[in-house]
Amino acid sequence: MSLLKEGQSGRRWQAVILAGLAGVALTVGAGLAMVTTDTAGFCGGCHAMSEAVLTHSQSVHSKLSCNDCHAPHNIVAKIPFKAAAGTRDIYVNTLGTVPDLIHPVGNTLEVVQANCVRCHTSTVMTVNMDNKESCMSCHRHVPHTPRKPISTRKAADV
Amino acid sequence: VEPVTPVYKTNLPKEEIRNSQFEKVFPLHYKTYLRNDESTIMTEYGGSVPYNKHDNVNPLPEGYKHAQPYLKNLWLGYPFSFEYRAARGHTYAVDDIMHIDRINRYDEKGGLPSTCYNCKTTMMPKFIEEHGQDFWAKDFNQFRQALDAKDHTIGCTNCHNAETMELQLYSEPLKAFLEADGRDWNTIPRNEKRSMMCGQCHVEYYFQKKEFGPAARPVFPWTEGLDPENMYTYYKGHGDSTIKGFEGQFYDWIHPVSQTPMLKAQHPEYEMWSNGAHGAAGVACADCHMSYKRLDGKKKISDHQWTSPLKDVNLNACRQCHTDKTPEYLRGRVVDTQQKVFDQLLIAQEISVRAHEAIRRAAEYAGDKPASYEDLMIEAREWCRKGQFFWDYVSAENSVGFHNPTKALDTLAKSQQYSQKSVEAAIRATGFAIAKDLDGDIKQLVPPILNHSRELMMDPEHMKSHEWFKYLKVAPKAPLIWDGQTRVAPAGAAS
Amino acid sequence: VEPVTPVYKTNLPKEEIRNSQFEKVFPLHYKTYLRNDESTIMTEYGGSVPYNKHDNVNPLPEGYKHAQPYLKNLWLGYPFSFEYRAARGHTYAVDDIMHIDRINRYDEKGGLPSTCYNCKTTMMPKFIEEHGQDFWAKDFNQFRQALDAKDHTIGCTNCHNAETMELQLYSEPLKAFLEADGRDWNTIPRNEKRSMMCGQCHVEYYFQKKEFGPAARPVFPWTEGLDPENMYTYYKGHGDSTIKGFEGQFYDWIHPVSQTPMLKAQHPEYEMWSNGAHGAAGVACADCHMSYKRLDGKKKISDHQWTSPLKDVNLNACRQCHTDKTPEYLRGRVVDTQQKVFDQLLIAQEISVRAHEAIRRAAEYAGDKPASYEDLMIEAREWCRKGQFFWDYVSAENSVGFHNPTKALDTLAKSQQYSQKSVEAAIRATGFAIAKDLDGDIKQLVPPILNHSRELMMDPEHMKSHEWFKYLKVAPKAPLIWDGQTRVAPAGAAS
Ligand code: HEC
Ligand code: HEC
Ligand code: HEC
Ligand code: HEC
Ligand code: HEC
Ligand code: HEC
Ligand code: HEC
Ligand code: HEC
Ligand code: HEC
Ligand code: HEC
Ligand code: HEC
Ligand code: HEC
Ligand code: HEC
Ligand code: HEC
Ligand SMILES: [Ca+2]
Ligand SMILES: [Ca+2]
Repeated sequence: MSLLKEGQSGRRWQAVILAGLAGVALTVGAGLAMVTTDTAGFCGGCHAMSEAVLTHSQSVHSKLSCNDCHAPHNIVAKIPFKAAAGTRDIYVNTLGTVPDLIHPVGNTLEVVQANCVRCHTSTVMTVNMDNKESCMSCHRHVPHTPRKPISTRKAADV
Repeated sequence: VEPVTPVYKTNLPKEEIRNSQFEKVFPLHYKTYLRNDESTIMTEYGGSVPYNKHDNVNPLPEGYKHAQPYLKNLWLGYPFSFEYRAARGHTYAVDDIMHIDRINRYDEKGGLPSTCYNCKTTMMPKFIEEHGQDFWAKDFNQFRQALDAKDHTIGCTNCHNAETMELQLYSEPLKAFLEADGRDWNTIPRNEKRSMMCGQCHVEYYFQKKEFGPAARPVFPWTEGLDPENMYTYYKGHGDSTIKGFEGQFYDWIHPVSQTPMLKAQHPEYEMWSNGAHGAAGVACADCHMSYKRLDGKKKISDHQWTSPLKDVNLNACRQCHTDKTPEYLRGRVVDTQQKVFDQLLIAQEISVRAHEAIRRAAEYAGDKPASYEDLMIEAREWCRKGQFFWDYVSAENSVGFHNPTKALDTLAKSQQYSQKSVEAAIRATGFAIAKDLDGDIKQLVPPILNHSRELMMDPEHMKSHEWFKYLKVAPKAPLIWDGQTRVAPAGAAS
Repeated sequence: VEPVTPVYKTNLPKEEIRNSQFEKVFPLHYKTYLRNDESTIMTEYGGSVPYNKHDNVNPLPEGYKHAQPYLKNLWLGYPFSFEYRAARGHTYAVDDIMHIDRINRYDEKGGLPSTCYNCKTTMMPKFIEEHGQDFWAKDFNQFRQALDAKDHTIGCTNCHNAETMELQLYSEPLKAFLEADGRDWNTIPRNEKRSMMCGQCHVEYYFQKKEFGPAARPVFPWTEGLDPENMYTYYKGHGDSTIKGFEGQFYDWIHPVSQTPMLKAQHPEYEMWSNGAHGAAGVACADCHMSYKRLDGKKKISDHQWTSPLKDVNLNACRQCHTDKTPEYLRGRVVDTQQKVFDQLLIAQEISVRAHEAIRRAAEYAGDKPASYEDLMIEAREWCRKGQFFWDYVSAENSVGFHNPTKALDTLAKSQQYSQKSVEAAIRATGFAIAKDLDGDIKQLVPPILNHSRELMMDPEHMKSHEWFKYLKVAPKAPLIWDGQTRVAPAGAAS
């Protein structure tokens, strides 16, 4: 298990160097790119993301863009984050091996969690928010409905 | 942004223990707290009507279809045989203990130690402050008028620090266990605290024997583990029994019919839950029994009505996590499990009754006995004790198995096996002479005891109404002294 | 919108049934399919080594620690007592059935109908085309050489249409059931199909009696429901028994020791799963046993190695859904459940053996008998039949309870109760005379039969090695005729 993780992050590090340029171009190119590259349309352009896009589209948050959750809101933090994450995604997808199971890695959960709180502050500020690991401990369906039968969220790739 | 945990400054004194004082500070929480007064709604197997848990004959509120008819038989000779009801809300805790027939209200002495107060009131810190560790062994009745039924019933300070509302332990036995276990309250994650608050009371306990520390102090038998097998091992020590074959073992009482040193299990919700599908996954008691509500339409607060989550037709508590499921589906899953568990419970109960009866007959058997008679009788009593404890672990637990379906069913299968072994050992002890007499429908052999109470015990006619009563002494007539917290007979009225 | 399985144009003829022909078209799928050849990896309770399921003495590959020692006793007189092994991959299905001792390889006649082929090969459509409904009752040995062990073992066309790869039923009994149930394959949701493909074979079945339709046709006993109680009710009809007390009932064989008309349960995975936590929630067999893999690092394909999901150290199959859990945690939950179930299975098994022994002794009892003797013997046999069927429902199911923990444990508790009632009725039938002899450790009373086979049955010495063998006839010596698909003795060698 841990061995495998090491292998993957090794590849990721390589990814940042190798595909760095492409990534930077894609993610910090222009203001327009900044918005485009946040959307479900952009993320979903990639095959590996199809399940996430599908389940997202079925969720209450379907009007949000992916990076409303998946990138830091603060623009100073957002740009490097997007560059690194985007670079990795692209590298793994084109040159690497897409794993059988895509798990949130690194600080993904923290980033997402911060976004939940950002939008829902008034709802949650009256209770103790460190009572669970994350919002998803209770709101397990947000937004990728992992416990739904697989046939309602996945099929083999053609 | 890190989530900010609210901290409060209540401006209440640290020692505040009156529930009413929290209303002004937390009106919304208090509103939900008062809903604990609801005591009429039932679910299929649970709910809040305090019916008699052995009465499957009368309709609500006296009895209920899913009652176990043999409770009074199985607990004969122990206060539980006088009265045992389904639990209702925390706001009734003091009121209910004041009226329960388990405590003798016909005598100056209640016959049970003040230990009982541990889980009924916010008064404990005060009691301990005043009486120290001598408190426990004092007679219950001595404190009947020391507390206010509403202001001191289970409330805010059983779980919260009055100044800051931080979660805080008050329960002496849980504090003692954690300390012995080397755990520091301040380093325990909040998620665990959300269950430990309930683990202060919704647990198996016993009254400590004086050989082991302050007499009658409540102790949780957990050092071997939380499963029934672990507790049974625990109780093999920690006692003062001198009964042959049971030396040094703990027992709650001796069953008069089978002369077996028995164990009583009480509400092991925490233990049952701990390694079930939810408990193991970190789903806390508060997640299901205090799930957030939005009373003012916006902000969440923890619901302080502790009751069955199935009372809510929408099962919102469950659907915070099981969002993809309908309420009907989830309710169906719960009730399916409960039905299986309850049916097995009824069967385990009957074999346990048969064990007592078998031992009784073997003990009274006058014919030729094998050389190993004494050993076999010890064996029969040991299996009887164990079988009944395993049954009670599930029976006394209040979720009818839902908190841990596999452990509940496994424990009941074991109970049935142990009680059956008891019957077999007793038969063996008579060289199989009593096998024939013991055969047949248990309801014919040993009818359920439907009525019994301290008052009925004073009635010689009643005491002739069941074969098993002959092992009890008729109690001397005595007037009622306590009606709840009101003294209704002058001091000295009882002989 | 739900995702849709891709459709293909394979350019293979509709009638293609050779597995090898699919390799070129679906090289990746075929690669995973060939992994079904893996047959050495074990998990705690499952895995792929085909050890003898009664042998808890020898190490792998012959036996395994978690084996049930009484299988040969419980199935005495039925082919299952000769050989029953743990299942391995689909690619071995033909090979294994050709070598199994359940089918007589010492006689021209295998002694079992060709029904067996239904779940082992892609040849069925061809067999049925050629022989129609007469096929089933033909002798198994007649077709030994009709199929290729690899090309025709369970493969693509058991589940797919050869031209389009759409999911397609081939199994006659499942088709018949769905038709009777008024369900049309084309309107069944894809998610259900992902389990029904397995429900073609991983189900309880029986050989139809000629009174009800084509003789020996495989039928799923499902019209009353899929739980053991439902099937037991079903089997009360659908038979041709003329045995007193069992008229018209179905039975698979008569146990020679207790003369009880018995039922054999076979691999009810589909039935067990159907109302468990996963089945009820719509989690399909394929979700856990065919979870998506990316062989070329890019495209997802359904893994066509059907085996234990616990062989994968990462438990990826599970973590598609249980994303928040570690593999260790999930494995722990599975094994905890399996351990409880397996322990109860062992106990249920032993009481079932005792029931046969009790009936045997009661049948041979020469002393005074009560007037109700005959009725009591029928009652004893009925409980014995029922107790063993309930045990077998869990025993024959291959997940050791994981597919449905509560149903598994509940069914085992019931099995124990029914078998115990059988023992009691038999004892009653002798006026309790045999109670004493039946008491004691079952291993002393009836030792497990560790060795038995068609060949050993021909050995008079072997047939003296266990008390229960005296109810069987020594078989006449005969040479092996079939070694798998190879004829090793000339035609007519057997008498
Ligand atoms: C409302 C917030 C939110 C939005 C919008 C959202 N996600 Fe997520 N995403 C999450 C959370 C929370 C997780 C972690 C889920 C978990 O713990 O299982 C996650 C996990 C993932 C993962 C890891 C795999 C997995 O399922 O755990 C991927 C890939 C992903 N998201 C992609 C996307 C894409 C692509 C979009 C837009 C189409 C999107 N997400 C929109 C909150 C969001
Ligand atoms: C070029 C294809 C591609 C695009 C475009 C893409 N992804 Fe991914 N993504 C991948 C692959 C491949 C992985 C698996 C990486 C791994 O686990 O090694 C992945 C993994 C992830 C993960 C899980 C790992 C983590 O960081 O926690 C998240 C979340 C995610 N993507 C979100 C997004 C979002 C949001 C977008 C749009 C901004 C996006 N992806 C765009 C291919 C892509
Ligand atoms: C950019 C803002 C934004 C972010 C980030 C966000 N939400 Fe929301 N959320 C919303 C809005 C707007 C709605 C109301 C949607 C509607 O009703 O159409 C909503 C609805 C919800 C609901 C109620 C609907 C339901 O049935 O579940 C929950 C619970 C919730 N969000 C949790 C979360 C969690 C957990 C996260 C982080 C993983 C998150 N949200 C992130 C804006 C956000
Ligand atoms: C996953 C949800 C869940 C968790 C976690 C949980 N419970 Fe329960 N509890 C239930 C359900 C469902 C019932 C059955 C209610 C019924 O039958 O009406 C129940 C019943 C009860 C009852 C009896 C209520 C009645 O109506 O008779 C008590 C007391 C109780 N639980 C206490 C606890 C305690 C203490 C804990 C933690 C140690 C706990 N529960 C954890 C869901 C839960
Ligand atoms: C370790 C905590 C604890 C102790 C000590 C304790 N109780 Fe309780 N009691 C509970 C809990 C929890 C319930 C609710 C669950 C239930 O009824 O099973 C309860 C319920 C009750 C009830 C209402 C239902 C019923 O049982 O009829 C009465 C009355 C009661 N207790 C009396 C007593 C008496 C008398 C004693 C002392 C012999 C005592 N309790 C000691 C925790 C405790
Ligand atoms: C049986 C235990 C118990 C009792 C009694 C109790 N509480 Fe709580 N209370 C809790 C738990 C558990 C939480 C959740 C704490 C967390 O998640 O950190 C909580 C949370 C709170 C909070 C924090 C905000 C929230 O809603 O989560 C407040 C305020 C509060 N309780 C007030 C009260 C008041 C006022 C009373 C008396 C009327 C009371 N409590 C009685 C167990 C209790
Ligand atoms: C101070 C001891 C104590 C604590 C702490 C405590 N309980 Fe109780 N609980 C009781 C007693 C006593 C009763 C029974 C009262 C009665 O029947 O008079 C009870 C009753 C209940 C009931 C049954 C109510 C009904 O409607 O039938 C539930 C559910 C319950 N408690 C859940 C909880 C949960 C959840 C927690 C923790 C958040 C908790 N309790 C903490 C002592 C306690
Ligand atoms: C311990 C369980 C738990 C945790 C942790 C939790 N929630 Fe909730 N949440 C709930 C429950 C229960 C409700 C439903 C309250 C109601 O509607 O009465 C809720 C409601 C909500 C809603 C409103 C849903 C609606 O119906 O409109 C939002 C938004 C929300 N939560 C966001 C969050 C965020 C963001 C976090 C993390 C900071 C979080 N929650 C953590 C249990 C939880
Ligand atoms: C805070 C989250 C949470 C809450 C609240 C919750 N559950 Fe669960 N539930 C889980 C988890 C986690 C599991 C274990 C399986 C898994 O990981 O999905 C589970 C498993 C189950 C199962 C399958 C296991 C079994 O015992 O049969 C049922 C049924 C179930 N829950 C019903 C309920 C019901 C009914 C309630 C409300 C009374 C409830 N749950 C409340 C998280 C929760
Ligand atoms: C939720 C996941 C899940 C589902 C759904 C599921 N299984 Fe399983 N299955 C398991 C696990 C886990 C085991 C135990 C494997 C072990 O002990 O190594 C198992 C064991 C088995 C075995 C025995 C494998 C062995 O190694 O001995 C068979 C055969 C099987 N399942 C078939 C099925 C069929 C057919 C279905 C649908 C009707 C099904 N399973 C549904 C998880 C699942
Ligand atoms: C309805 C489908 C079905 C029918 C009919 C069927 N089987 Fe099977 N068979 C299976 C399944 C599924 C397995 C794998 C699960 C298991 O071993 O329990 C299996 C496993 C086997 C095995 C390997 C393991 C073992 O049992 O030793 C043999 C050999 C076998 N069958 C022989 C036969 C014979 C002989 C017949 C006819 C009497 C037969 N089968 C009829 C479905 C069937
Ligand atoms: C025991 C049943 C079974 C057998 C045998 C079988 N398959 Fe499948 N196959 C399935 C199931 C179930 C699916 C998933 C279909 C879905 O999700 O809609 C599937 C899916 C497929 C797909 C669609 C893409 C995918 O990967 O999901 C292809 C192509 C395929 N199988 C090829 C084959 C080939 C080639 C063989 C023979 C080597 C074969 N199958 C044998 C059950 C089977
Ligand atoms: C055509 C009949 C048939 C179908 C359809 C079928 N099986 Fe099987 N299965 C068998 C037989 C027969 C065996 C045993 C083969 C042997 O041991 O020789 C078996 C063995 C297995 C095993 C044990 C493998 C091991 O490694 O121990 C698993 C797991 C399994 N099947 C799962 C499935 C699943 C999941 C499906 C549906 C996707 C399925 N099967 C469809 C007949 C079938
Ligand atoms: C397609 C989704 C899915 C897959 C794959 C899956 N599960 Fe589950 N699991 C569920 C659902 C749904 C429940 C029911 C509770 C709930 O709703 O969370 C559940 C419940 C459970 C439970 C609690 C109930 C019980 O029986 O104890 C365990 C443990 C569990 N799963 C383990 C596993 C394991 C191990 C695997 C893999 C072999 C697995 N699951 C695969 C969705 C899945
Ligand atoms: Ca106790
Ligand atoms: Ca059968």
